[in-house]
Amino acid sequence: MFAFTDEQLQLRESVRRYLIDHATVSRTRELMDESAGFDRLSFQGLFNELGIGGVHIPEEYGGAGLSYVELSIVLEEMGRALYPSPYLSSNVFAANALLLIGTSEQKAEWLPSITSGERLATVALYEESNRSIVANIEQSVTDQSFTGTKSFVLDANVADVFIVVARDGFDPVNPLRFWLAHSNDSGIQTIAMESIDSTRRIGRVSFENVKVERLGDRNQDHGGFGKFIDFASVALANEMVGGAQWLLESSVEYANHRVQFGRSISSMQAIKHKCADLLLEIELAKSGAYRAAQAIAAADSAFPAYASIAKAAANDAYMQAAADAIQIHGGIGFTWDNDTHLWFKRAKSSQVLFGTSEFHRDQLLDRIAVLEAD
Amino acid sequence: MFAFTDEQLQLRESVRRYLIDHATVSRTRELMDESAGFDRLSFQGLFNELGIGGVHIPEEYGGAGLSYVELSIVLEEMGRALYPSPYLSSNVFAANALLLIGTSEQKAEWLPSITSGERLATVALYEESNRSIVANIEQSVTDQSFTGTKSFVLDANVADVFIVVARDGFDPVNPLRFWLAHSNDSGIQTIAMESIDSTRRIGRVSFENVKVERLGDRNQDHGGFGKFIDFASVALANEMVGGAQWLLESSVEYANHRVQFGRSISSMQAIKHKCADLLLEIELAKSGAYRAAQAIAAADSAFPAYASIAKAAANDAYMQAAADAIQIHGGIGFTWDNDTHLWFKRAKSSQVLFGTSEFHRDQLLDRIAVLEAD
Amino acid sequence: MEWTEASVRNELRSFLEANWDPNSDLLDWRNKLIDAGWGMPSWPERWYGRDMPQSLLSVVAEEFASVGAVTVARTGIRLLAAETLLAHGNDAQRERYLRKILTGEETWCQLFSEPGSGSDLAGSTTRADLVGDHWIINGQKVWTTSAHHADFGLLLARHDWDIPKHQGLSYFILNFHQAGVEVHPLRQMNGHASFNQVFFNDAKVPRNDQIGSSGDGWQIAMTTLMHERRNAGNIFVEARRRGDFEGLIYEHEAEETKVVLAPYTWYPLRAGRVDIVLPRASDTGAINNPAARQEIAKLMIMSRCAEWTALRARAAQQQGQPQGPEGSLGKLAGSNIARQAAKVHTLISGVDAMACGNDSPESGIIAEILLSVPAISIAGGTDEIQRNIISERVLGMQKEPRMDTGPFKDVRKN
Amino acid sequence: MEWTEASVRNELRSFLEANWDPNSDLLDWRNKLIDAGWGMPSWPERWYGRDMPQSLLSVVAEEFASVGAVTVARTGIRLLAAETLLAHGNDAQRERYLRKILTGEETWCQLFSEPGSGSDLAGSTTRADLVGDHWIINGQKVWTTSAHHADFGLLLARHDWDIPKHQGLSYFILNFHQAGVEVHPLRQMNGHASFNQVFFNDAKVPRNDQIGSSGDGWQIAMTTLMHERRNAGNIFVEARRRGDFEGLIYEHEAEETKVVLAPYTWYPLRAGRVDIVLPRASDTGAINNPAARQEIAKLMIMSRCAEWTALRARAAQQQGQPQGPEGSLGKLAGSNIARQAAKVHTLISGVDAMACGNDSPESGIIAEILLSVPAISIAGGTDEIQRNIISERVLGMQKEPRMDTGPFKDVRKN
Repeated sequence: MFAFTDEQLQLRESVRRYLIDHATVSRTRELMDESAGFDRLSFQGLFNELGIGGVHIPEEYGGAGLSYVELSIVLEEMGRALYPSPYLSSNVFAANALLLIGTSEQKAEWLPSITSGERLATVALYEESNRSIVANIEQSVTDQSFTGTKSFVLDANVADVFIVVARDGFDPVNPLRFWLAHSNDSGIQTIAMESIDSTRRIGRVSFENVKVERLGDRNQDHGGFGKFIDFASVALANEMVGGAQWLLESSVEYANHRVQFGRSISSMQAIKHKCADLLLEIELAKSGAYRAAQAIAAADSAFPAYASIAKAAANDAYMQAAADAIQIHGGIGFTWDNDTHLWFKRAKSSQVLFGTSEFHRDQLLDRIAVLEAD
Repeated sequence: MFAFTDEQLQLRESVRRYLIDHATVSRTRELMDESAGFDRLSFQGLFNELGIGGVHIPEEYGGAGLSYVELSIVLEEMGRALYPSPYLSSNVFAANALLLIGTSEQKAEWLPSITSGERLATVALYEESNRSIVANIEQSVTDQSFTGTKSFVLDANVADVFIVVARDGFDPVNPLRFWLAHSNDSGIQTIAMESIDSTRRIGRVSFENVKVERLGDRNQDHGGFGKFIDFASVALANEMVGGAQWLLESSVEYANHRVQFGRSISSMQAIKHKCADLLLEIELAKSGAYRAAQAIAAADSAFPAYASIAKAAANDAYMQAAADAIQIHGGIGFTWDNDTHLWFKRAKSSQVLFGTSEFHRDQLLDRIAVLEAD
Repeated sequence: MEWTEASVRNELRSFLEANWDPNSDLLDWRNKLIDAGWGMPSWPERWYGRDMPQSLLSVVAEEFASVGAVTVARTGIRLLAAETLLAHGNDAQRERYLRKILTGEETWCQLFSEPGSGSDLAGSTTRADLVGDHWIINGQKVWTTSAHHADFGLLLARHDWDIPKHQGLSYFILNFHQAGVEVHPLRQMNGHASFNQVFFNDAKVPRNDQIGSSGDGWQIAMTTLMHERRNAGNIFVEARRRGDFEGLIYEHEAEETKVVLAPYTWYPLRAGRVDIVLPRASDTGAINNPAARQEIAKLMIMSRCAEWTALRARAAQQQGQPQGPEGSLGKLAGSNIARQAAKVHTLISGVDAMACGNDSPESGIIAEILLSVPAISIAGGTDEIQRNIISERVLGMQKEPRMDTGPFKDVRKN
Repeated sequence: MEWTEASVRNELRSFLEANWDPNSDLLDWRNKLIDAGWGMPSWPERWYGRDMPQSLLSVVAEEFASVGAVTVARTGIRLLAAETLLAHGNDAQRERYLRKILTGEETWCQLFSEPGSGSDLAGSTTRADLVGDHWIINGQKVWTTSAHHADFGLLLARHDWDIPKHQGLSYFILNFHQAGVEVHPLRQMNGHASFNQVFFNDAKVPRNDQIGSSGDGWQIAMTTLMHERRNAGNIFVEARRRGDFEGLIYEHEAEETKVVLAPYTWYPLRAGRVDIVLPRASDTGAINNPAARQEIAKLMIMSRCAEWTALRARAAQQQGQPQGPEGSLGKLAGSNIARQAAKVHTLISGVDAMACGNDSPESGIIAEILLSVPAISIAGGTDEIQRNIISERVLGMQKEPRMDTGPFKDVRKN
């Protein structure tokens, strides 16, 4: 359970090799200035060459039928390479919403084209206010029509379909539901939001009397939202630990080559011990992220606690890695031409998406107390 | 305002010299095993030789009539020397309760003998339960009679008089009041509590139908308790920064003499940087403690915020100094014969008396928000 | 012969069936095990073993456990001595010492650390001078667990001061039963005295009790330390493995275990007793305090993730990757966890955290935790040393300039 | 003559009464000030000053402020150049450069840091080779504020590679108006380009523009840096001192100030903008979140205590104690505060913390803080260098073994 299989290691290797070839930092820097924000050619290669469009999606919907563990490997490599693409928003988040809540008709309608990369979907979640920790959603759908503005919608600029989170205006219990809206609806307007992380696009999407379709059966999706958020937190955590690892490696490499006062700075305890502490923090965060992914794959009931552990640990490790990496690089690490800041910005944007560490730690205590009581 | 006057520096120097002579660690180690827990002879010297029995107590009550700043200097030196004595409990805490709340008759009756060291007083505060953060006091006095048990009463073993904190059973608003009880009352029983810090005695005192006298006028002492606690926190903070400074100095001295791998460990960045960080933290904590003492002396309305700053900063700096000092000393620092643990234990016991850092930080925000709004 | 799981089970079952009796004498039984090679089955047949691969030892353990059979003496330092003798001793030494290690008749301790060489073990200044047929030992060792009841010690001492420090060390078997050896307990800040100081004043070691050759000391000590690290987590395993069976032999074994484990009783406290945090937080209501919740959660996250990291390392080993310096990562994690646990215990206890003794939280356990945790980041290699190891051996960063490479007599010392 | 507060006020008031006119030409007015010695009254009379003690300068400032009089050009690097010339230049250099520094007609920058020598300034590898009457300069400098509009630079370069590194450095005045000098802006991760890279390709410095003798470079650079540290806090003081007066001269001065201060606009963001934390916490409601309260309080405690520590240091100086390396303590505190501020801003903002630009919290200020804070623990000497200084110079701890004491050509370099 705590070791990857040979197949899993091969998957990691092939994704890494693909991204080394197709997701160079220089290409990423070009994409940062382009409107789509990702490379359609290399993105299509994920489906055509690598066949990872639906790692964890059942074969009947065109996926590879593997588990969340395999998905976590793919995501870690994408995080490591800082690969800009709508994979996370469409093939993971939106696909998960469909998998978790959709009816079999909806899955059959949407998952194959998402899995093949033909259509891009994204989840629209955050409202304009009440977003200091996680989305506190008050908007609702009435008569299959939705009006309201969502922000921090990942890859909104390229989405073919939005999966909107909103309450059911007719339901007295009024839980959170997911609703499908087509991006070509005339009531939808998408504006790009400026993100500190130019390698991942976000948008503000306004819906005005937009016709939406409920995801899932009326009485079936209770608790689906919480599970969706937990799955998303884990996916993000898996991506984040890959980025943290890249930062550590690049810092060690820089330190090994940088000479000051007639000696390598990598021989100085201030630098060495910082790297040792960072390695420990990243290894712990990796374990948290791996364990949570395994728990999803195994439908382990402890999963919600593990999800909080994974996201909180990844947040702290990635941010620490980002800050330390700049510090170890010194002045050069603060320049635009050095690559460190690209990962720093990804770390910061990931840290606040789907819950800060403080949020997850507080949540963990409710969840772990239940576990321990078992 | 931010510099000590020549007179204040002389006061510090004379207290330090006195304690170097009279409060050696070897003497302190002997006292740890004796029942009284302090040296009556050197304690009397504070009054007879140094004249610091009532540094901040008005001359009409036998004091020196100086300010809280001078008191803070004396306390810092006592903390530095780890001087075991009931000075803090009697000459500071109990005297402060009298000064803050007592009627002029009560002051005239009690302060001169406390100031001269003839009588020892102490404040009895903590109840058996509800003491996780600061005292949450529910006991009350009815018909001038008090029944209840107080714990963590400093120097209870030698006190001539207890100043009991309890509510007024007849008062509908029911605020916290201070009440005088003579230790020779037959309803009082004192049991020593074991403290991790053997240089400061604590006791559990049970009161059974003990006749008590209200401190202050019936309608005058509103808010007195809060002020008392804030004053006490600051006094403790001043003592604590002295102890922290001693730990840093002893660590640097040890590091300068300790050789490993053919070089002084004081030349290793791991040790040097730890000491540099510690110096910074201690200097900041000193500034907090000094500023709060000045604010008391100047009756500055910002004082409550400063009290919380002072105690929180002193807590964290002293505990950090204690942990770092042991680490820098290595194995030897964990032995009984090495002196470091004596200060470590004082740091730990002081940290939790009158509020942990978490308590004071939370409190600070209410207090500082008021300040900033000015 | 080639062992298989089935053949191990078969043979061992017949042996146990024929010989195991919970009311037999402990010494008799252990000698039987030793003779049959079932005490240390992975050892060579020549030396009380059966040449069995490590991977089958868990099968052996299962069979012993299923009938509740007691095994050879394994607790404490003794197995480090045995493994060192197996690796570097000569046959006469193995003959003399191995059996009585396994029977438990003779106990051992480790004489490496000195007051002047803690982090820098190779800086040992205990002298070994060869005079006639004896090495004459002078100097002082410290942090010696169980020296007060040891029969023998594994001694690292310096025979040559004119060559670089790692080269001038030799390794000896020191007999405690002699006039030149004095043992004094060393009291710790938490009140325990788990360690000793050992003073040598013209103590004698017969030439035959030198292990290896002069100058091999450092290399042999590394073998001992490798086994120490490998077994560090196993000290308590034996003790916990059974207890549902009755018989005289268990009482004798329990007495032995109690003595050997006495110095280690506070180790779980030193590690912070993470296990009692949540129950205490519930009992005291601290679990509803938002500031405390944050700190408790930080602790739980560190602690769980460290557990999983250890499991990942073990799984990697099981897949055939060699054990590497990642033990240092675990040790460093342990320090962080213990420190955070101390912080949380303090926060949960409030003013109660200053009380100790029976009339204090958890009958003094909390106080003992607070006074024991400072040891964890020092004992067995400080956090600073672990960070050096991690950065150099895992991350491949460079060493500091060395100031101790010349003849040892010229190296600066305490 | 012996200055007193009264004599300063008397003389200065008469001077200002007779000469100050808010509509006068900035250059004319400054030349008047320079001629009268009121521009830099602490300087020697021979060089535009009045030999006035430092302690009376605040009186001068008060008098200028009370009538709103503009003073000589003081912002940016120029005064470091002036002080260095005063201390180490020759009379011809002072004659040529000092006045135009004070009038503001010529601007300066500092050419010390190099890509390969950041923390290790003395490791400079920019070459200075004497050929005939000129030093020929080749190499590269970096982190040069305002190089893009500088007329002159204070240049540290190496003239001798065969002697130890500190001894082989010389100090020059470099004229930017020549073909061998190229300036390229250096873009930072926060989008600003406050610094420049400066490339020298056979750039020329006349022999007369060397300051001091060959080999004096490091010592002279120390003078420049001492003045930089001393004035670090004062960059903004001048700009804030007035603004309630009207007149043409203020507009001209404001233009000048704006250009000079442009590279520094993000410095308050780099420091974490502690001032906006409480208002934002109130506005967003985060002030009611207990976890956020803890972090905000930590920030406030650090920040207040650091302020008071700076005031203590200043008060000690006013009592006659010399300024020491405690500046390093302040710098280290500043790093800690900024990092904690970034943490708090993130916590308060939640998901909003990833947005930047006008349509984001505080119109992009929060994002800029988050992307600027990493610079504070690097610029002007890293935290690691500050900790070295504090431990060695304040605490008296020992230096690390040096690996760079031999001839510079043999020292390991990037």
